[in-house]
Amino acid sequence: MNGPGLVPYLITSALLFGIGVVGVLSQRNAVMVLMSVEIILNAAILNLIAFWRFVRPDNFDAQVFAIVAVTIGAVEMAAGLGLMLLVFRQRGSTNVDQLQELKL
Amino acid sequence: MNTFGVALLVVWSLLICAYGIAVLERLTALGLRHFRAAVLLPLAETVALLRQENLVPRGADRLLFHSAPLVALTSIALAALVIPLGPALRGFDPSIGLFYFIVVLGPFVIAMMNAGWSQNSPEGLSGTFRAAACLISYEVPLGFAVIGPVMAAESLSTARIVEAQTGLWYVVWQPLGFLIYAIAALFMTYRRPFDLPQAGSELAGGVLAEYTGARLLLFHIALNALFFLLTAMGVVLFFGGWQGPGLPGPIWFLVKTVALATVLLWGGRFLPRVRHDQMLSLAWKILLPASLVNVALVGILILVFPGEKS
Amino acid sequence: MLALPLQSDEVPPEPRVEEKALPLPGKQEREIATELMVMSLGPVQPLTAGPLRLLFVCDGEQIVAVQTEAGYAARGVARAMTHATWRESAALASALDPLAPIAGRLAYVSALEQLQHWDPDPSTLHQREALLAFERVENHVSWLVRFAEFLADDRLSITARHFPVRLAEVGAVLWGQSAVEWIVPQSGVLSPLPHTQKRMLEHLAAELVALRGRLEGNRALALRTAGIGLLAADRLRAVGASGPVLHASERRQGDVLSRLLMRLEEAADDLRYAARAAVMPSVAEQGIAPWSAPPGETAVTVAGPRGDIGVSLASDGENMCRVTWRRPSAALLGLIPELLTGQKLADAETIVASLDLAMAEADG
Amino acid sequence: MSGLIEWILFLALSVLAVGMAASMLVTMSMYRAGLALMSSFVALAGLFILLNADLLAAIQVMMNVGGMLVMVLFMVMLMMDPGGEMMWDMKRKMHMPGPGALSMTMPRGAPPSGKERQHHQMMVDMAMSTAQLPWALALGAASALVLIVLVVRTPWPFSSVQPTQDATGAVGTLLLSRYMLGFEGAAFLILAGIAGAVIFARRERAPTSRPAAATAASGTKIFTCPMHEEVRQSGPGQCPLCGMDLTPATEASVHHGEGGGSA
Repeated sequence: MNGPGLVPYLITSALLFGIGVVGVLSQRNAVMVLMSVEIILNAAILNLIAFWRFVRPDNFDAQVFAIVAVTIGAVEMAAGLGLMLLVFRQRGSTNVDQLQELKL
Repeated sequence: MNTFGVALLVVWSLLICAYGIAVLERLTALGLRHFRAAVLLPLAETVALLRQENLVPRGADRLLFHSAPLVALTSIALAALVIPLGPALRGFDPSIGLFYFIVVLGPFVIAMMNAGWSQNSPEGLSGTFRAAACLISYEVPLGFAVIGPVMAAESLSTARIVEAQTGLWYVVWQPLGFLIYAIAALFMTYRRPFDLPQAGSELAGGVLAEYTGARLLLFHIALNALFFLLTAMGVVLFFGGWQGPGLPGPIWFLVKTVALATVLLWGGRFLPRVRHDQMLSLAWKILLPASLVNVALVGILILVFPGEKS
Repeated sequence: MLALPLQSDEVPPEPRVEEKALPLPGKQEREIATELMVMSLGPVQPLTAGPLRLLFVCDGEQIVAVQTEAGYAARGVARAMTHATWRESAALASALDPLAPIAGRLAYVSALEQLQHWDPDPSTLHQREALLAFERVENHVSWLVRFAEFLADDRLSITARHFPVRLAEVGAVLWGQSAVEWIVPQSGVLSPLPHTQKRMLEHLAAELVALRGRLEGNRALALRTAGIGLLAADRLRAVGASGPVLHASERRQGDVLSRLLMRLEEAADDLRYAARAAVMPSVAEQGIAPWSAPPGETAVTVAGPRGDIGVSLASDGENMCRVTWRRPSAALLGLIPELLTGQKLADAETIVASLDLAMAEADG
Repeated sequence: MSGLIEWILFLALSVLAVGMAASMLVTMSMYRAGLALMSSFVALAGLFILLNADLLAAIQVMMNVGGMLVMVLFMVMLMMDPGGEMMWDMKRKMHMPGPGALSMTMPRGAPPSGKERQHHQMMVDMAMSTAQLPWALALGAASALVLIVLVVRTPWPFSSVQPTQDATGAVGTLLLSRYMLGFEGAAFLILAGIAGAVIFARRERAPTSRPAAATAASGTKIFTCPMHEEVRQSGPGQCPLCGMDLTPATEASVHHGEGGGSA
């Protein structure tokens, strides 16, 4: 019996992506939104690694790409949290429905 | 070799190491004259803690409160696997052993934060802030300090790093890296003079303020075992690991580790306790630039004396 | 343990809690605009000698308000003295501050002598001053031992620890076990000090000076103690503080480090003075009826280890009808809230300990 | 045989990863949400190991658990979660049905009047999600479904080759040769991120945050103590009775009724 192939991994990744979308669209706290974005990013990385393993295992470009993606995720989180801290200090809240100043 | 046996062995040796560190700590505090007291006091404290009631504070997050000491111990036990005690004596030797060591210790820090946060008391929360601030500050210099030996040995495997030091210990030509590593190790285990997250009567124990009984004992074991592991890794990285003339490898390893732990514990007692913001500025303004300088120096030395790395 | 001659209906006052609302900063002025934490410390804590409850309101690591609850050690000494005989009151006076029994007793005895219109001769005065100075030094060095524990500085702790031991050796030669018993109205105090002991005192003084010099140049110590807990001299005078805390603010910067150095400096001076004064011969003349006083009023202040301990007495011919103590720690106690507000929580311990409060004396 | 074990491991890890990601959105405490995210990441790292990408698994755990998550938890503690079980306690006291955060949804419609208003306001304050939750759920489910259908229906070009080379060495070589520019770019990005985060998080000491009383303090005003009305002096300072900062007399009398309100 063979182990799980490409498709099961991609399905897991799709489920994670869906959850991430729900979080980004519904969460009220900006930090939770950031965390949901991380889930989407991780779903993408899982995709990358699954494709690497099952389509081109002799070429390590995908892993390099995944490492850069993880790095960018961390930078995004750091900058986002810095921004949130600033907003929290100024407004006393990071709830996205209360930050409506850019709304038309 | 069966996995269960290895696990049991690791847990037992960690317990013994934690006890050894507890004895060493008391010896450095009380002096050699009180050898008997230093040997017996940790045992007496163990018995006392075991007899103590296991209290859970009101409003605590029970799941995290109960799991925190176990998570801490588990992550330490996993980290212990990659330390080479002798030429062929180690749990396993992945090609990224050192990286694995640092990675696996990550959940330990999370466990400490969970412990502080879950107990629902201002003391614990304040201690958690200090612990987290401390964590953010030591991790970067620690990472850079271990890069020195990795560059010299051209491998992340702990066994290879030890073998590469056959001629010359890395501490001889990377003293700065060792110093940074030692300070970061003291930071990480909340040893003096960096014990502010835990000490001070204003926080009544800080992160562990509300822990009593067996759980507190588990945390003490975890912290002591972690200190042993970090000194052991220091020996692997900078003092040639198990290598030495005459005696068998594991004995040399143990002797070196105990000596290093004694020096660290003893040296830390002669500085006044450092405040948390001073810890932060020490880490970011002094240790981090120093560790970058260390990396540059090591790189230059490797280029100038290509024979050294052997 | 002293049996207090309290009558059954005389209950020591309840611990006093300041009922006023704490002035808390608005959300805009805080470092972290989140919830405030309240931390309680004590009543039994190691920072002060005796019980004191401290409530810190913290904004993260910053203290924004402090409340103190004192009175746990209140015994009503002044009140009890009005119900006791003159001789019993001497014991009560020395119990005012159990850490400085000589100062309390000497203040009382001198006041009694003034009521009796008995002037001590200069050598008696000198010897009493020597005793006082010796007690100040003992208090300063034992404070130093405790303070080194808070800093977790073992080198200082090890150095400091042998001073009290050696002082106690000299003290035992001078006065036997209880120096307090030597202070009796209308009487000289002590036998001349052997020259070996005198040399030892001078040697200890030199060691204290050397220690101070070392600590002044110690940067690690300065990191933890310099620049925190600043007290202005004017403010201290306004609340009636005295002693090394005031001197530190007058002659140095007035932070925790300066208090530490000031204590060491004063301890060295006092030791030298005690060594000089204690070798004078005593004039042991006992007057008539030392434990009684004619009607009258008087007030005496002596320099205790934490500042000036004073007593004002009014006698109706048989007993004391009014006794008021001047308690140096009580003056400093009121300063704690303003002193700690705005400081870091991690520094609070050091700052409170640097004041060297004796709660028994502060509560009276 | 090894295939079966691989299937079991895969199923366990993916259920853990997906379940933990979902429970992140369901739990009420943001601290626990952070921990759930961490568990999801660790399970993903396990999946990476199943896919023979050990190096990436280690990097995943280190970056996400060691670094990023600590930032998140720190932030959460700093902002609102006071520690312990407070949210559950509130939920219990308010007798709210349903699991976790799903019971704390944003109430719909206009705020009612009268007695219900307070409860409505409280629900608005406590809600973990916005009123768009049903839309978000639908969109999330739809996108996941579309993806799954696409994944299943696409004929992927499989390769049966087993990766043999040591990934650490290969990736390192690639990073420092062909992808040097990307590597340096990522490093530059991190630097920019550090600078940006520092600038964002720096505390601005705006002059408006000072109490108006202090800036308006000039020598001509009469100052008084908030506690002791009888204390009056012509400049700022401290009260000789209680040591509190003196406030201008007019403002103090205005604010007296509020009890120590700052100007």
